[in-house]
Amino acid sequence: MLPLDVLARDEYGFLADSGQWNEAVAEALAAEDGLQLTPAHWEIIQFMRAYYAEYQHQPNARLFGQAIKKSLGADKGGSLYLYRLFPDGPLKYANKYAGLPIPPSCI
Amino acid sequence: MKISIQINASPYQHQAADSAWHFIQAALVAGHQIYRVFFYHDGIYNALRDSRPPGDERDIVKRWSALQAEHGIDLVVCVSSAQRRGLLEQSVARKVGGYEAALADGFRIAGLGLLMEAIIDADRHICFGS
Amino acid sequence: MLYIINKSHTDNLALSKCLQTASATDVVLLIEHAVYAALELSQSPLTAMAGSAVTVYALSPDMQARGVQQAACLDFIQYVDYAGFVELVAANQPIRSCF
Amino acid sequence: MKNIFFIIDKPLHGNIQTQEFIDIALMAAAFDQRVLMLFEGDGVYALLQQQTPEAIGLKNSSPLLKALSVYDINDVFVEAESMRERGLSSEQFVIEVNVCPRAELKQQQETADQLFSF
Repeated sequence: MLPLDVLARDEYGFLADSGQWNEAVAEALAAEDGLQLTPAHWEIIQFMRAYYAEYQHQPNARLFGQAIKKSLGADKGGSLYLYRLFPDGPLKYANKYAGLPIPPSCI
Repeated sequence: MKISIQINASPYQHQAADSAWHFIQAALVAGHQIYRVFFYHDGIYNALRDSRPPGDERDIVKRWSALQAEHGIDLVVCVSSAQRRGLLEQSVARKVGGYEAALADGFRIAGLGLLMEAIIDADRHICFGS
Repeated sequence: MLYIINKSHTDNLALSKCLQTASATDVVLLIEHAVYAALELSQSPLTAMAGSAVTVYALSPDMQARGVQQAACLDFIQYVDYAGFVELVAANQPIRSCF
Repeated sequence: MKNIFFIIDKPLHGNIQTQEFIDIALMAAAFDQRVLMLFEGDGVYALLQQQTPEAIGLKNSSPLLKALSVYDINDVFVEAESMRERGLSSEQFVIEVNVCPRAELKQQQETADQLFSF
């Protein structure tokens, strides 16, 4: 596993260079927050990466839920489901483990 | 009638804040309700606490604060517009900068959801500037 | 529909554009720098609107601020203060602020 | 549900206004309002392919236009006269659009509850 301390991070602990992201980095970032990534987490994280790659856009919380609903199904865009996966804030931590910038509302 | 207002331009650089303020005064006199004033784009600069215009000029920021104090009008600054331009919420300013927020009295920082609510609930939504 | 125009007609096409499709049910309100278009000799697109069914208002405080005299304005222009601005907003829907 | 019309009549790049403006449109759609988008005047340039604002150090907000459909914003119009004046055709655009004459778009706007431009 890549040691996190060689990766440049911003003041919020997010990757400074998303080019340094890989799955091992995502797992290490989550582990640091005490979270073990499961396939359900990965589904959301990969969705975030694909969405960002295609649209160069970071949705806010409301749009995030809508976009997930549209792509992965209504049950997965709901707050209940997302908060169970990322208890400290789905938008913030899905972005963090996806190696993307911190969204404005999460600072 | 419920009227909501959106300000898109900075004070002093554009007349928008003046036009909106005079409009709001007239609307209140006519008995209308000002549902909310939403500050977007460079409009967020209307909420800078440390604005200190020369004494012989109108004080746009103080005028907004007074409007809130006297009429209870909800003054909302868009969070993402504000962060991009260097205006943070109190708790965020303390957390990331270790200083007090520069937000003037009577304003609050919130998300676009409050603009949506204003558009949906008010009878009219008027944009000023740029 | 109420069009609120705030820029000088020599600087911005908003006034010209709205006049191209404006009809009898439309109202145009000139505020801020747009009040210059009310002047008779300003060569504004409004000069061609004489006799048209479109109603055009100019905001008198913004005219006073700029030294735009009613006597020098096109004769079909009507004048409102901020109270009149509010009445126009209440009476018309939808409203487009053109920038 | 309200009919909300978003009118883009300025080019996309050089400032953050357009991006922030589109954010409002996306939010309106996420709040289950009916969103219509109209590109007219110089706004039609915003639709051109192969925009590379990275060349001047800016983030590319052109791909954001493709996200409109993610939020079910499918009523996207372009004013035919504006395209013609600028010698543009819809094959040059990044997204599929409905090209409509000015007069028809005016009628649509009259049915709106709210019109936005910036």
